[in-house]
Amino acid sequence: MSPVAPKIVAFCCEQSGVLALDMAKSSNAKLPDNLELVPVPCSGRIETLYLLRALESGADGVVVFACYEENCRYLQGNIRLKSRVGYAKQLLAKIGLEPERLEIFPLATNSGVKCAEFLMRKSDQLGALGPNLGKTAKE
Amino acid sequence: MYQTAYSSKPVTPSPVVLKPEALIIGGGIVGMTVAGELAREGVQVVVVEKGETLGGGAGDLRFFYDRPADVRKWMEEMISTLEGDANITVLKGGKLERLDGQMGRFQALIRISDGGVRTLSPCAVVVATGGITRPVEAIRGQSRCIGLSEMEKLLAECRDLPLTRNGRPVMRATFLLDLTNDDIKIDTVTALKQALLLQGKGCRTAIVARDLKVSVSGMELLYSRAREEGVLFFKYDDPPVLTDTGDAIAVEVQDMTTLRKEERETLSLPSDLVVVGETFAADPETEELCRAMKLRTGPGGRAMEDNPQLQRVTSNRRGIFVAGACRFPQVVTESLREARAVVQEVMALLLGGGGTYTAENPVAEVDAGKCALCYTCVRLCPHIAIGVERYGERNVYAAPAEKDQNSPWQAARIEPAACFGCGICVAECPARAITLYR
Amino acid sequence: MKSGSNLEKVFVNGHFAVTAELGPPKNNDVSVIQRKVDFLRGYIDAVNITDNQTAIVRMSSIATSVFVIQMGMEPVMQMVTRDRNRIAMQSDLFGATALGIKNIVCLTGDHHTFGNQVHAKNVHDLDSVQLIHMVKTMRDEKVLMGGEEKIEGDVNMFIGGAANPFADPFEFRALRTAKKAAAGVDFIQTQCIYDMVRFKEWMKMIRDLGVDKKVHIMAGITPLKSTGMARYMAKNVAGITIPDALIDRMAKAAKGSEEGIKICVEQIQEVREIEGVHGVHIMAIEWEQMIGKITEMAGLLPRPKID
Amino acid sequence: MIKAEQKPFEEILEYLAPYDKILLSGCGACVTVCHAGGEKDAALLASALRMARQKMGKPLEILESTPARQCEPEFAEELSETIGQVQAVLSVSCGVGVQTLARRYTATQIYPGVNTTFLGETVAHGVWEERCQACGNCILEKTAGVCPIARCAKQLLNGPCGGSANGKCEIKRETDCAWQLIYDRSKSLGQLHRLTEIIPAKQWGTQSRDSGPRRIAREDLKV
Repeated sequence: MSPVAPKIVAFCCEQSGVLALDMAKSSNAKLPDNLELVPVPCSGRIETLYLLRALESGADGVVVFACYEENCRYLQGNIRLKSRVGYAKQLLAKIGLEPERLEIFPLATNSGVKCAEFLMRKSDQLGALGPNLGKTAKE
Repeated sequence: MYQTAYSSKPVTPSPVVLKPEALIIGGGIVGMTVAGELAREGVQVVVVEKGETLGGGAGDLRFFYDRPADVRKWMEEMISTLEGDANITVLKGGKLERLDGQMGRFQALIRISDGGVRTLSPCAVVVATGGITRPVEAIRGQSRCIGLSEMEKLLAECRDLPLTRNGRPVMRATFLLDLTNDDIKIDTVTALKQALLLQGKGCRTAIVARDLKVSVSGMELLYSRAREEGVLFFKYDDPPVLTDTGDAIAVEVQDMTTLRKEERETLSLPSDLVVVGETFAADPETEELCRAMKLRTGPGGRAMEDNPQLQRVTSNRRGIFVAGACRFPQVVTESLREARAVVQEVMALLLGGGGTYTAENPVAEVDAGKCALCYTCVRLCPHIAIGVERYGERNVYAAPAEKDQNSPWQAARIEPAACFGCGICVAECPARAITLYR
Repeated sequence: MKSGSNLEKVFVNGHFAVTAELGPPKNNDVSVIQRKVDFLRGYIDAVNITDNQTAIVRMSSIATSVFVIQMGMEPVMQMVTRDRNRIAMQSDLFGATALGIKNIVCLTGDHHTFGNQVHAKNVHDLDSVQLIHMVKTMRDEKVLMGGEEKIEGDVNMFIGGAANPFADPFEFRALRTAKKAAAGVDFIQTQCIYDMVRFKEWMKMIRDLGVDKKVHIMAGITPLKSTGMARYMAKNVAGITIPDALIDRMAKAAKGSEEGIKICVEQIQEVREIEGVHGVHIMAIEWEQMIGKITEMAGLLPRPKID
Repeated sequence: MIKAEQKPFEEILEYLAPYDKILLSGCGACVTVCHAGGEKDAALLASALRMARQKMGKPLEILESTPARQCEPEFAEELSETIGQVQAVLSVSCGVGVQTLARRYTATQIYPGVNTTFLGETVAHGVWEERCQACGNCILEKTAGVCPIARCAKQLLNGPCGGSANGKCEIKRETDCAWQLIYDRSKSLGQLHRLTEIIPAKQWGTQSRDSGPRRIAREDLKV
C-alpha cells in the first residue's frame, strides 16, 4: 500500500451528499482518512473544470455525490452533471488516467452508511491503482 | 486550487416590490377557494375562467364522500360569494395567452372570448385548471355500461325507488375499477360513495378492483360501513370478462380467496349496470398553458408532477403556484387542501415579507463585460430566471449595467428574485461569466 | 439535324430507339471494351459510355468512346460536372466532336464520397442544366461560355440529359425536366423504372407540360440479376424505389436471373405503349451479354439501318 | 457566427512536445458561443494538457488568457506582455485569431487549438449546422432563403439532383436536401414559378475565393 492514503475529493450536493455524509460521520462509519469534501448547492453546480482541476491539484480520485435522477430539487442539475462527467471521462482517457478516478455515486439523504462503504471501497480501489501521475501540485 | 462553489461578496440582491395582486387561472373549486380566501385577506384577485360559468370539472359532483352536504348548493353559495366580493374580478371566457417578466413584474396578457384583451401585472400566479377525463368507450358496445360521472348524475336526479335508468329498474350494479388509471385513488373513493347510496336504494352492488386504494382520510370507515351495508368486494389480477346475457351483463370474476390459481372458481355477477372509472387524460390546454408560462410539465403531461424535493404546490418558477387536478388527479378534499396550501404560500409571499421579497438562497449574477450572449444560461435555467435584456423588449426591466449607469444591460441578466441558487448556469457558461454569491 | 448521329436519325425517323450502357474498364485494357461492344453489336442504336460512374476511377469517357467508334459502334459520351470546370468541359467538347463523337449526356454525377477517391476536391462549377445550356450555345450560337469568344467551325452534339421520376419532390420532377428542355436538351434517359405507376404519373405530367413534343423521352430499364441485388438497390441506391411485389416475385422465382429478364422484357413492352416514350435505355450493369436476349425477346430487333 | 471544434488532443500534444512554457489563449466571441475556445473550454484544455504532460514526466507550464476577441490588433496587443514570457502560443480562437497573433508576433510560433469549420446557425443547444460559405455573391433572394452553395453537397443552382429522397441528401441521411427546403419554402411563399426559370452558371470569380483572397476597403472609414 502506498505510504499515504489516496486523496479523494468528494463533491457533495447539499440536498443529498452533504446530509448523507453528516449521517455517516454521526454514526461514525469508517471513512477514508485523506478525504476532502466540497459542498455544492446542487451537483449541477460542478463544472467539468472542477473535476479536472481537482485531479490536477492533487486528488487521486474524484467522487460526486448527487441525487437520484428524478429527485433533483433543481430538476436538471444531476442530468447536466452526468453529461459533464461523461465529457471529463473522455478527457481522462486521452490524458491516460484510469476512468475509475472519476465517478458519480447517486444517493439520497438517508444513505449515509452506503456512501461511507462506497468511499472505503473507492479508497482501496485507488490505492491499488497507485498515485495519480497527472497531478502537478507536489504533496 | 479551484474557485469554491460560492464566492463571498457582500451583495444584497435588490428587493422586489410585491403588490398584493394575484392572478388565478381556472375557476373550478380550487380556483374559487384560493380566490375567496385571498380576497378575504385583502389581496386583489383576478380569476380567469375559460368557460362561461364558474365551477369547473367538479361541477358534475353531486355528493361528498365524507359529509352529507349537497354539493350543488355548496358550489352555488361559493360562486355567489365570489362574484359579490369587491376584491375579486372574474373574467369569463378568458385565456392566458402570454406571460412575460418575472415575479413582481409579471405581464399577463388575457384574451377574452368576446375579442377583448386585458393586460394584468399580478405579483403571483396560481394555476388551477383542473383535469379532464376521456368519456368511457362503451366496453364492447354495451349500453348498460356507464362512467362514474354519469352514475353520479343518475343518483342525484332519479328520485324513484328502486333506481331506474331508461325505464329499467337497477337492482344489481357492479363497479369495475382500475381498468385504466391504476395509480389514482379517486375512482375507489367515488365508487364506494356511490355503492353506499345504491345499497341504500335497495340495489345489490359489488365493487371489482385490482386493489382498493383507501389512503384518503375517512376512507377506512367508509369501506367498513360499505361492508356492513352488504356491498360485495372482489379483487382481480387479469381483468374480468363481461358478457351480455340479454337482460343483464354478467361480470365474471375469480374467487381470489383460494390461493392456488388453478383451483380458483369463477363467479358470475349478473348486473343491470356496470360502472367504469373514466380515464384521466393530460389536458392539451394545460400543456399549452404550461408552454406559455414556461412551467415544467411532468412525464404525464400534467403541470409539475411529483418530485420529492419540491413542495407540492410550488412550481419551477418563483411566484407561480400549481394546485388541484391539473397537477395530479385527486379527490376534491385533497384538491381543497392543496388550495389552502397555495393560499398560505401566496399570503406569505405577498403579505408576509412586508411588501417586498429578497432571495434568501445564494443568487447568481452575470458579469456583463464577459457575456458573449450565447443564450446557454437562458436555455438551461430550470427556473426561467434568466433573460437577455437588450433584445427582450418584453423583459422591459432594464437594470443599469454596473459599469456604465445609463446604457441598458447588454448581456444576459439573472433576475435575483427568480433565481433558486442551483448554479447550473454558472457551470455551463462558456465564458465563465457567472458567479454565485451567497 | 443537330449532329447527324445514328441515334438522332432513329428518333427523327420515328423509330423506337434502344440504347445500352457500357462501363469503361478500371484500367487501360481495351479488350474489355471490345468484349462489351461485341455483346451489344447489332442490338442497339447507340451505347452510353459512363464517366467515372459512382465516382469510381475508370478509363475516361472520351477515350473509350473513340475506341467504340473504331469498333464500329456509335457511343453516347456521358459528361459529369463533378470532375471538370467549364474550361476543361469546353476543351473536351472540342476534342470529342473532332474525334467524331456525336452524342453527349450531361449529368451532375454521383457525389465523390460514393467512390474510391473520397478525399478529392469536387468541382461542380456548373450543374447538369447549365452544362446542357453550354453545349447548346456552343452548337447553335457558336460561342464559348460568356458569349464573347466566337468559335470557328461546328461543335455539333445531339444533347441528352437524365431524369429521376422516383426522387423527391415528385411534383417538381417533371418541371425540372421541362427546365432541361428549355436549356436545350434533345433526349432524356430516365433512372431505371420499377415503380411503373409512378413512372406513368410522371409521363402524364411531362405530356401536360408539352415536353414530350420537344424532347425524346427514353425509359430507363435495369434487369435484376438476383433478389439480393434487388434488395440492395432498394435500400442503398438513393432515388431508386423497388415495390415489394417485385422483390417478392424475384424471391419466389426458381432462378432469380431468368425471372429478372422476364420482368425486364415485360417492362419494355409496357413502356412502349406509354404515349411520349420514344425509346428504352437498358442499363445492364456488368451484364451486357444479356442485351441481345432482352432486345430479341422484347421484339426490338432488327435495329433500323438509316443512311 | 463562426463555428469551430477542438482539435484532437493527441495532435495538440504533438505540437507542444518541444516546449515547456506556453500561453493558451481563448477568445471571448464566436468560439465561446460554440463552446470550443471560450474561457471554460480553454481552461479545461489547459488542465488536461498539464496533467498529460505531468504524467509523461515533462511538465508543461501553461499561462491562460482569454481576450474578448482575437481578430482585432488591440486585443492581440493585450497579450504581448504574456507572450514575451512563453516559448509558443496555443490559440483556441478561430483561424482568424491564430493568424492575427501570427502576424503580430513574428518570433513566436502560434499553434491552432481548434478546427474552424463553418459559418453556422444554432439549431438546438449544442448543435450547429452550416449555413453560409461567404462566397461573396449572395443568391439567397433566388432560392427562398436557403443557400444551395453552402447546403447542397453538389452546390447545384438548378437542383434537386436525382439522389434526393424523403427530403434528405443522398450522401448523408441526416442532412436535409437543400433543394427540398428551397422547394418547400418557395411553395409556402407562393413562388414556385421562380424555380422553373434556369439560374445561369454562377460567376464564381467575381467575389468568391476563386478570384484570390478578398479584401474590403471602405475609403470613407479609413483613418
